[in-house]
This record gives sequence, C-alpha cells and structure tokens, in this order.
Amino acid sequence: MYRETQIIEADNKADGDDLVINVGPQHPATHGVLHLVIRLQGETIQKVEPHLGYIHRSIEKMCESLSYRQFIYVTSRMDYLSAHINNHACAMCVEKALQLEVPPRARVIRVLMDELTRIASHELWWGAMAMDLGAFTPFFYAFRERETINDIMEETCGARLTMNYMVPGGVMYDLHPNFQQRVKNFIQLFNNKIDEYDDLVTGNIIFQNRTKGVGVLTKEDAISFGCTGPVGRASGVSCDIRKLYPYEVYDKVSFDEIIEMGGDSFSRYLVRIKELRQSIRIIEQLIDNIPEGDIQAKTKAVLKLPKGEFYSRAETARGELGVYIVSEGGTTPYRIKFRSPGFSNLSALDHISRGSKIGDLMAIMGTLDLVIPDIDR
Amino acid sequence: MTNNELKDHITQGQPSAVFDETGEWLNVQVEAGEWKAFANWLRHDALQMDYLFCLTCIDWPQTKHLMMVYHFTSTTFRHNVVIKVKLDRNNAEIETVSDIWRTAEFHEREVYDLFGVRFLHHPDLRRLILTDDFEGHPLKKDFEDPVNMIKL
Amino acid sequence: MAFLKEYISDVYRAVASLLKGMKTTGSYFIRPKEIITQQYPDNRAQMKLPERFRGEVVMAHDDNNEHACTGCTACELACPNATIKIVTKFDTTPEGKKKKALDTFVYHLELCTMCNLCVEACPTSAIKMAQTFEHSVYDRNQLLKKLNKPGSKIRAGVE
Amino acid sequence: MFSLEHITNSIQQWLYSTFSPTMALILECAIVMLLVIGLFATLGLVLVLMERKVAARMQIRLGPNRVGPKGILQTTADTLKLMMKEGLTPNGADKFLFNLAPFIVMIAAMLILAPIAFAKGFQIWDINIGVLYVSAVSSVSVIGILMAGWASNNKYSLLGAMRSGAQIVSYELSAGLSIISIVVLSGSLQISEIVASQQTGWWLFRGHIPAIISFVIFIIAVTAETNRAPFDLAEAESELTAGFHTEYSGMKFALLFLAEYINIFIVCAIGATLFLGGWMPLHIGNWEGFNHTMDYVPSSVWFMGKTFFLIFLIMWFRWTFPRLRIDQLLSLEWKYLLPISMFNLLLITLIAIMGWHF
Repeated sequence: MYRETQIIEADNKADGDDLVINVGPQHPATHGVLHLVIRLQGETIQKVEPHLGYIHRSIEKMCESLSYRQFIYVTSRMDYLSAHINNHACAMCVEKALQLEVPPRARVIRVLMDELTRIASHELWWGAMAMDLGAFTPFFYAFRERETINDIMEETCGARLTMNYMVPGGVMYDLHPNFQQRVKNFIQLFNNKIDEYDDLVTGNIIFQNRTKGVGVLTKEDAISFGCTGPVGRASGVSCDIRKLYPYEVYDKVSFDEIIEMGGDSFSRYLVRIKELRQSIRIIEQLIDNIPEGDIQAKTKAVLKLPKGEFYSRAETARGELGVYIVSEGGTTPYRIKFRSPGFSNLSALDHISRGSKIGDLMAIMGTLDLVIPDIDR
Repeated sequence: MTNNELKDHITQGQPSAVFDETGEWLNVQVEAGEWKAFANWLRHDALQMDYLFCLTCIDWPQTKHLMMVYHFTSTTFRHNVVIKVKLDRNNAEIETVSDIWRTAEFHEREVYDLFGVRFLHHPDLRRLILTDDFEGHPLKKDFEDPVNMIKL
Repeated sequence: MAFLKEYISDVYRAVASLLKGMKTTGSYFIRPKEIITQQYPDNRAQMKLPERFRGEVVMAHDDNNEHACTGCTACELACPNATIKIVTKFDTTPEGKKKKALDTFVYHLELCTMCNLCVEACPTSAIKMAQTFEHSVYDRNQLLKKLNKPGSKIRAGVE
Repeated sequence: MFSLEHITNSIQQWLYSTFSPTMALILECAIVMLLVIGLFATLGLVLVLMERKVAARMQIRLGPNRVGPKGILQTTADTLKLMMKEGLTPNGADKFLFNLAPFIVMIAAMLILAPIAFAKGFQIWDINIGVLYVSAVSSVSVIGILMAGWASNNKYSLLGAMRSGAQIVSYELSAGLSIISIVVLSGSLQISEIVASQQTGWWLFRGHIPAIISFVIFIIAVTAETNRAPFDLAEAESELTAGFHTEYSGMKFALLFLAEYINIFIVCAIGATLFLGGWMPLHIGNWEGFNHTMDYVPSSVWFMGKTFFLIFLIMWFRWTFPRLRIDQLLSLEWKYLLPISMFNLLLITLIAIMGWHF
C-alpha cells in the first residue's frame, strides 16, 4: 500500500533561524531508507530525529507463524551483511532449548563462516564510510576483497548474501573441497592489500581531521544507550560477546578484543580496522584444524521446543545480537524478539551529533555502521 | 554472583519480588506500581545493572495481560537478571525507564508502537515505526490487517 | 620558533599523507591488469557458477522422462513462503491398488527466497537447485512454473 | 611546419581583402563564436569521458566501454539523453533566476576563454591586462551558483550555494596571490608576454622553490574554485545530495555540468600558461640543440599537453581524497594557504628584484 512520506515542517516552537531538513529516506549517505529529520542552525546540528519503518517487515510477527527450521532464513534479511551470524544466533537459541550437542566440525565451520562474514561486512563498511566522506575509490578496493569472500561463500553455502547455511544442530552442507585453499589464498591477498587501506584512508590527513573528535560517545553514555560492537568498544566498553560469553569454539582460539578509549568516529574506525586483522587471526588458527566428523547433529524432522524462554547472544559485525524465544511447547515460537545492535546504536545518533556540522553527521553515521533492515527488522 | 546471591540482594531491595529460576537467568517479577523505584534501585544500588540489553513485551491474550520483559547486565559484575512486569492488557501503563537507561527511549517507543503499552513520563512517546495515524498494534496476537497481511 | 617548527612539520606530514594516497591510486592507474571487472553479458559462455549455487528449484528428469517425486508434500510443508504447491492424483498400480502420485508440481518462482529447505526436506532427492539466475521476465505470471514435465511419471523403485 | 598562426593570419588577410573592415570584423566574431562553442562542446565530451576513464582505471574497473569503440561515444549518448529529458522547474522556484543561472555560469566560463593563448599567435583577444581579466571574470560564476541555489527553493541547494560562495570568495585570494607571483616574475599582465618571458625556461623551474610553492597553492586554490573534490562542498553528494544543482534536470543540468568541466579546462590552461610556459616548448637555458628539437613539436600540442596534464592531476585528486568539512576548508585557506602564499609572494618579489631566477 502506498504511503506518503511524512515531511516534517518546522513547527511553531522552532526559532525562526532554524532550518529543518529531511535527510532521507532517499539520501546517498543513509545507505537505505533511514529518514532523519535534522534541525540546523546555520550548518550546526541542533537535533536529529530518526524516523523509522520504511522497510519494517515485522519479522518478529512473521516468525510467529514459521517453524523452528523455517524462521532462521528470515533472519538473513535483518542485518544482511552478517547473515551468517544472525542465522547462527537463531540456530544457537534453538539448540539451547533442545539441548542439542553440535558436532565439533560444525562448530569450527560456523566460526570460520562467522569470521569471514565479519570481514566481508567490515570491508563493505570501510568502502561505504569512505564514500560518505567523499572518497569514492576505497569502495572499489574494498569490494575487490569482499568479492573474494562472496565467491567462497557462494561455493560452499550456495548463495552470496543470504546464505541460510546454519541449521539447528549444525550446518547445511559440508565444506566445499576448495574451501581451505581458497580461504588461504584470500588471507594472502588480504594481507597484501590491507596496507593500502592505511595509505588511502587511515593515514590521510583529511580523513583524520574529518573523524577525530567527531561524535564523541563517552563510556557511560555508550553503556546507557546500549551501544555494542565496535561502537561500544570504541568508547572503552568491553562488550565483545565472543570474549564475555564465548560460544562455539571462541574460547579455544586466541584473539584480542579491540578496545579504544577515544569514543570518537576515528576510534570507531580504528576498532573495525583492527578487528579485520583479528578475524584473520582467528581464521588462520582454525583453517588447518577443522576436525573431521559429522556436520549436523541428529534432529527430528519437526522441531518442538519445550515450554519456556530462551535467549542466545552472538556478536555480529555491528554488535550484540540477542534472540529471545518464548515457546509454548509448539512447533512455532510464541514470541520472538530480536535485539538488534543497530537499533541501540542508532538511538545514540541524536545524542552524539548535536552541535556538529552536517558533514560530521555523515562521518558519524558512517562510523556507526547502520544497516537499516537491522534497525527496522 | 550466583542466582542465589542475586536473589538475596533483590529480596532486600524489593521484598515483594517473585522469583522464577526455570530459565537461564534469574527471572524476577515485580508489580507495575513498584517498578520505577525498583529500577532506580537496580541501576544505582549494589547490583549496578547499568546495561539494559533487551526490552520487549509479550502478549498473553488468554490471561488478559501484557508482560514487559527487561534483560539486564551489569558491566562491572557481569551478572544477568530478567525483570518481568505484568500489565493489564486493556489498559497497559507503566512508568518509563528511559531516564535511567537511555536506550529504553527507543525500545519503549517501539513497544508502544507494536503493543500499545503507554509509558508514563516518556519524553517523546510517539509511534516509531508505523505512521502516526496507524490503527492497532501489530504484534498483539489479535491484530488483523486484511490488506497488508497475507495468510499462507 | 617552536610554533613555526610545528607549523611546518604539520604541513609536511599532511602533504606526505596525501601523496601516499595518491601513490596508491596512481599505481593502479598505470597497472591496467589489476582491473577486476567482469564483462557480464559477454562472458556468459565462460561464466560457471558453483554447483551449489541456488538459482531456482528444478526437478530432475532422466532420459525416460521419469522423475523421483512421490508427491509426499514434504517440500510443501518445509517451504516458509508457500512457494510450492503439490497437486496429487491417484494412480492404479499393475496390482490394481490405488497409489498416490504426483500430478503437478507448482512452483512460484516469484515467491521463492532460495533457502534450500525444500531440497533438504525431500526424501527422494527429486528436486534440486539449478544454477540459472537470469529470471527477469516481463510478466509475473511467467514465473509460475510447473516442474514436472508433461507426461512424466515416477521412476520405478522410488518409494 | 604546421602552424595555427599561418592559418589564422591567412584567413584574416582574406577577410580584410574581400570585405569591408566592419564586415570583416563581424565575420571574424562569428567565426570565433562558432569556434568557441564548438570547442566547448568537444571539450565537454572529451573531459567527461576522460574523467570517467581515469576514475575507472584508478578504481580497478573498465569504465564506459559499450557505446562506440572503447566507449568513446558514451558522453555523446549521455548528452543526447540529457537533451531529450524534460527540463523541470520546481513549483516554488523563482522561475526567471532558476532558468537564468545555468547560462550565467556558462557565459562566465566562456568569457575567460578570451585571453587564453592556445598556440603561438592563436589567441582570441590579447588584452594587455589578461591575467587581471581572468581573475576578475572567474569570480562571476559564483553569482550563477548562488543564483541557482537560491532560486531552486530547496534547502540542500541553498546550503550548497552558501558553501560555494564562502569557498570561492576565500580561495580566490590565494589563487590571486599565486598568479601575482608570476606577474611579478615576468613583469607583465599580458598573457602573450608572460608566455614569451618563458622563452628560456618555464617559471616553475626558473623561480626556485617559491615558484613551486606558488604552483602548488595555485593548483589547490583552483581545485577549490572549480568546486572539485576534495573541495566539492557545494555539491557534496553524500551530504547535500547534489548541492546547488539538486533541482536541475535536462539541458539546464547539462549546462551546469559542462560549465564545471570547462572551468577546469580554463583554470588548468591558465596554470599551464603561467607556470608551465603555455604553448612554449620545453626550453632549457642555452642548450641550443635541445631547444631546437623541442621547437619541432607544434605549439598547440605543447599547450594541450600541459593543460591536460594539469587536468589529470586535478582528476587524480578527486579520485583519491575524502572531502573536507566546511570549517576545515576555510581554515585551510585562512590559516595555511593565505599566510604561506603571502610570505611566498614576498620571497618571489625578492627573487625578481634581485634577478636571482635563472
């Protein structure tokens, strides 16, 4: 059904000098259909008000009518850049409820896929954020590496973006015979190219000036706003679910939780760039040590969860994803709640962008790494 | 802190709390009227529950109530607790906690939008996702929308 | 004087960082073999999608125009979007018994999300995912497909 | 040897011998107008294609390659498309100013073309205050941009136009100062004399480090003046969607777009004239043999080569750097470029007075 865009005019309370601008729902920097109503004094932002719902599909309601095997595929469409991790969190929640033991091979495969997804997501973020700041070329360099990951995914999982590879009890297929070699090739390519990222963007004086001290989120605010993932960690909050509540084999691999204390856009940038290397580190440790064995635990054809409430958490590329299932003992969930990281991160946008310039808003939105379907669900 | 210790603490702060330990974390049920004071106590007193990571609502049409569910973690002590508040389904009202946890501001607007729970003293209680003139609350179990919902 | 020194070193560092970036892009400018563009419609012949790629659901028929679908509707139940509709009929076996068999396998490509759950659910591996991906048509109705070929029947021995 | 000077001279002689002087002048004007418009059209096509190809190569992709051999007809196709599109005028816009703005921008760009020496003796108007004329007329285009932004009745356009105004006015200072440094060295405002003064070598090399500094400042300032990345704040795609030309479509958009590229060409031509000797071949001191060999290359090729080298440089900037913020843009001008160029001008004056240049 067609719905008219709400254009918010300056209300009577506003000072006559204020300029109200609708950024979005169609705007190059909002990466989707986020609609921000910003109130400006000159070029200085007085207030940012997000208007959501342009692609709200009510996934939570949809899931109430889908079985426990079926609902997982829908979650790929939430944060489409970390589709594997969303699926993983849902599969984990079902496994937790059924008390299924996932075979060791499937655990390792899941972690490998999660980390590859994280790299792909951060790559896309890096390119898109540079584009928000006016540098177009990094986007293409980022996509070159991301494309390699997508090809690997396509070969093993059968799709490039919405893989639906995680199923309750394990993974859908075994790894493709080429998988290990291709991942190793990718690591080599990536290590060759990552220095370019620093030359092109990280070290660039214009980029640093654009992001340093912009959109500062203090530690207390980050916790209060529920900011997780790179956004929270850039403010000094230790919130990596992989470290705090290790799932699968994250407690057996060594990696660092990247924490920066600055809280500004540049810190958020640094956290993600450093996380890329940590993900590579995890993959390097696991790629040669994939245990043999089953890829799926034995499950019944129709899954029935016991009555109760189940919550599982996973670290997506954007932060903590929570899956909260309330079961009445049937084949479909009674209620599902997805605690999406983007939603909480977005709520901090108004707070941190007040008093900065329009150009800063793009830097802040770029480094918050907003994926709109994740926020709207 | 183990669940038992948490229980002891919470009983001191809120003697009327009802506990339920079937889930992964300790579930505490409190009355809607006592919620605001209890929330303040949770945040600022010994438990230091500073991170509200999930705020949602569940609709139970059979027993005619809505259940607000708050998931808390303390970033200092790393203990989790789940708080539940039962509300009347036809007249759902609860005090906001957006002044204690800023993240609640958005989450409460979402719950208001999708469940129709009114949060008293919320700074900006408007529909977040749907248009202002939308009728009904889609996540309620009895919501019907013949135009936009496709029955499979 | 310290101010001046700082000022000059600021300028120097800024210019150096900018030149570094220009070196990166400039080096790609003079190396055309780094170009990764695929000339898509021209390279259809060489383009090979991996065998697991999920393009659309197809039903495998052998040379005798026989398929393996028993019409058990496991795929229909597994599908989250009601993409598949199976119409069954009753065949009479040589012994004179009535047996349920597939009449039409209706597949709505326009509803399909390529989640592979139907293929996973199929007990007889009658359906599989094809690697085609160029599904654009001018009319939505053309996306409604009947997967079993006309006149096809179930392969002997498949239960 | 091929020379444009002979051709123009013979045409002029023929005109004056056939028609009355007034008639000849009018005909000359007509020819010049046709040439200028033709040049603009070709330049627009060539530069847009060049930009897209350069961008593609830097971004590890192929760029336009479907229309015509290797995609060389792509921009022609784009122009055709723009011509056939409907030129919308928004309802709330000031119709007269909205429609006038693209022409002002375009005419300002055309005017600057007059004193540029394309080759030896191939110049529309060798006015004796050439450089002053160029820097005066180049500021007219900001009026067109402000007009476009204001008349669109669009908040994005307005913000873009205001940014553009602040930006062009500030950067004109340091561009002017670096132009003056060459005027000081050559001792003339006339373009032909400035070119002639580089007979023994280009000012970029002859003026020691101060000349190089003023060249760098000139390039930065003209990049800002033409609203090119990293100073494209007036357009700032990711911030203001398209800035001052958000509401333009069809041919009016094409004119603004074309004017942008023409402006790049003109500032690069001026840069090439002032710092790289214009049409003057590469001469080094008194190496007679070398200088003589260089003279065999036609002067128009030298001029175009230098200009396109500078254009490439500016394109290279665009595809490498992120955009500055408005306050950083202004502080770059007022805190760095202006003091440096003023100090630099002092040094150059000293060099010129003492005759220390080569």
